[in-house]
Amino acid sequence: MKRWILAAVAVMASHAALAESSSDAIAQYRAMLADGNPAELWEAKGQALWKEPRGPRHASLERCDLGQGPGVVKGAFVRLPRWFDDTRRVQDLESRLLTCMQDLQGFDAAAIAKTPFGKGEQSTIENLVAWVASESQGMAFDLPQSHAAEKKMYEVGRDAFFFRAGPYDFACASCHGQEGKRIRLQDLPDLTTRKGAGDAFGAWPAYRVSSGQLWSMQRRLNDCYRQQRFPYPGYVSDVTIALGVYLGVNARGVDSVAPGLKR
Amino acid sequence: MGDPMRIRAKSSDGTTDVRVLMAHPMETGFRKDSSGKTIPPHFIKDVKATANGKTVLTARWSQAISQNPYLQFKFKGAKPGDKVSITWVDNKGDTRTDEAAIA
Amino acid sequence: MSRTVDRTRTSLWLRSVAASAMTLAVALAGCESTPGAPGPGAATHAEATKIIDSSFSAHGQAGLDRLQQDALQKACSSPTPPSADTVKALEAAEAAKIVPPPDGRYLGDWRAGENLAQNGRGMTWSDKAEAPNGGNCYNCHQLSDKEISFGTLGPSLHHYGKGRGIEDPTSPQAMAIIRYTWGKLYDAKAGNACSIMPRFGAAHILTTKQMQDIMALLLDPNSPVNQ
Amino acid sequence: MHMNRRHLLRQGGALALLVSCGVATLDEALAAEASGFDAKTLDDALASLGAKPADSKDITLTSPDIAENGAVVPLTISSAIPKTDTLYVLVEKNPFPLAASFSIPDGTEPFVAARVKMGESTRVYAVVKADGKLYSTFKETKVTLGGCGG
Repeated sequence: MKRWILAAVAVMASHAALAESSSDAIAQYRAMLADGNPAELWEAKGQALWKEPRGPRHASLERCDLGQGPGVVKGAFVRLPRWFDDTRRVQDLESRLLTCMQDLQGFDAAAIAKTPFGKGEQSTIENLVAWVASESQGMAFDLPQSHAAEKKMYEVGRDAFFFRAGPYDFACASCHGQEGKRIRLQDLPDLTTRKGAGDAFGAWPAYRVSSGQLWSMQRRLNDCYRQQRFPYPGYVSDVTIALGVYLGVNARGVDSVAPGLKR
Repeated sequence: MGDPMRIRAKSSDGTTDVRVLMAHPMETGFRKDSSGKTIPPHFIKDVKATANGKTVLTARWSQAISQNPYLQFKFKGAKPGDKVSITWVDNKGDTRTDEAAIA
Repeated sequence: MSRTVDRTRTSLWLRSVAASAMTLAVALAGCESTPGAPGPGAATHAEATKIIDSSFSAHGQAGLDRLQQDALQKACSSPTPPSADTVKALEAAEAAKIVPPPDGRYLGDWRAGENLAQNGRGMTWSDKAEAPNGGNCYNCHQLSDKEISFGTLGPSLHHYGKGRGIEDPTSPQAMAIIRYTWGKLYDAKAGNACSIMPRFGAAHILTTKQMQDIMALLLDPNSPVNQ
Repeated sequence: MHMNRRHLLRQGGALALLVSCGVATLDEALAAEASGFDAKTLDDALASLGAKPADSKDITLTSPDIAENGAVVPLTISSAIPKTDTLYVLVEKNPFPLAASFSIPDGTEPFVAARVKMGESTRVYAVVKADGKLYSTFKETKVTLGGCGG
């Protein structure tokens, strides 16, 4: 009996060692990629697109208010999603960019929201989010929670985070509610903690080496729901914004590294 | 034509460290699209770097270089303010040249 | 944040509990008296449900019906586990769903099982509805030690059969482990109500044959899991 | 005529010999070097470079032990061999093993960092040409299946 237990402990220890060495190797791999994140290519385009007169009104986005006043980009990313008086909504970065593209440039926001990721004006948004995020790199997340609607969205986001449904019974929390776990070799941040939420929320938008694409936070959440076997979350729908508030508020005080580099 | 490259060139102790990101699909020709049709190869074949009119690196690539290629190299003989120029040519004959001042 | 929260939430749950789960509903009502952990307010919870319902659309094989929670999903949608009584009732209801293989064969082909274990596809809106689903096993478990890319959400299953002393999985002595394993695969919630493991049989994710193949992967002495 | 000869050279693979015998000019040899990119096996690709490279400890090849994704595998190559003028990267199990060549003029360090694709776990070879001779080293990288696989 005792020998059996010892053997079992030995087996468990070797599993742990293997898991650790694989994780170390992945960390080494990521470190080798850390310099020269192709997201920079999106940032450069985003910066140019911000200033370029575009759309039916042939206007730039330079008067766009991302929450810090018209045209202020620095620091905007780490304070979103937040409440906006003009739209009377809590909006995340992408939702707010849509508002600006509609109000300033004359684009049809609903049509852009329906456009598949990576196509048409959606690719414009990918460039813009890369640039806007890069302008807050190294700044700590500091989402406002003073407006009642912001508080409510946090609660809704938490509810959505734990909401289990679908044929696999998955919630966000199924994979992101414990510390130190992995899917395959990918570490799963515990999004209920400050560090975990910071690591995750603070790394998107990110360049994905597997697809060679830049994924926005909306696209990240969309693919989470796909893998949760849920139906399709609408682009900038309230559930995605509520989750953004939940993650962003949980990540308070953590420095943003976005745009990140992901598998 | 393609999108602009990102070139960072930094000089220290007489050596210039150059890091380049190029926007290119680097399509292998082995992949299929969603309708099952093979996507034709489309990749950068030749890269040339010059500084002060002198070639400092040439490269020949296959489709095995990753999408949105990254390249780093180091050379001597340039000083801050000098320009580094990078040109790529792909298998379809498209080309792009960008330059950056050495920091 | 108050204790009345849970009562309201429970009544919300009850409203949509299917008739077939009436016995469960009675058991769930029991948790009205158990103190709830701090959670979103009742108004927020109703709001959240409304927001979730209005945020999604049907896409591919993923219809809106997937947002309709069953009693178990509802009870397990909170950072705090349901009460012991609720857990017991839920587990009993799930245990009743477990169906042994109709042909009496528990073990199939471990090679097919390994392929299933590696396959993470199935039932997303981008998967073809008629395509067979994968087992998703390596996403969460170590199985063969030859595969270094394995998840850790579930326990390691390396040496699953060997470690349980299974030398001949067809022997009568092996039957208890075999049935237990089949049950775990068929409906993991029967033994752990809020387990994060999908109900592969009860939710019709895998076919009987696919489950037999995964059983062989776990229990066949020749399977890479037991090397 | 010219085309045919070039074609012949491609088929031949023994460029160094042809050049040294004066049958081919260096220019032609360099043009035909492109054929190395068409080689389908490591041996053919190495042969196209001219000769079998000698193992060398003076080449440093870094690559990750495990790549989270085969689409992007970061590599650095540097050579301490005097008169290094070309660096080659070969990925053994790729459909076309020769991935890149870098010509290093005087004044440029025999060093490059780049990123390559790997279809599966494989050895990567770094080959260095110095003073007309070839040297090589290799490293194994495991390519894993990442994510949920869906």
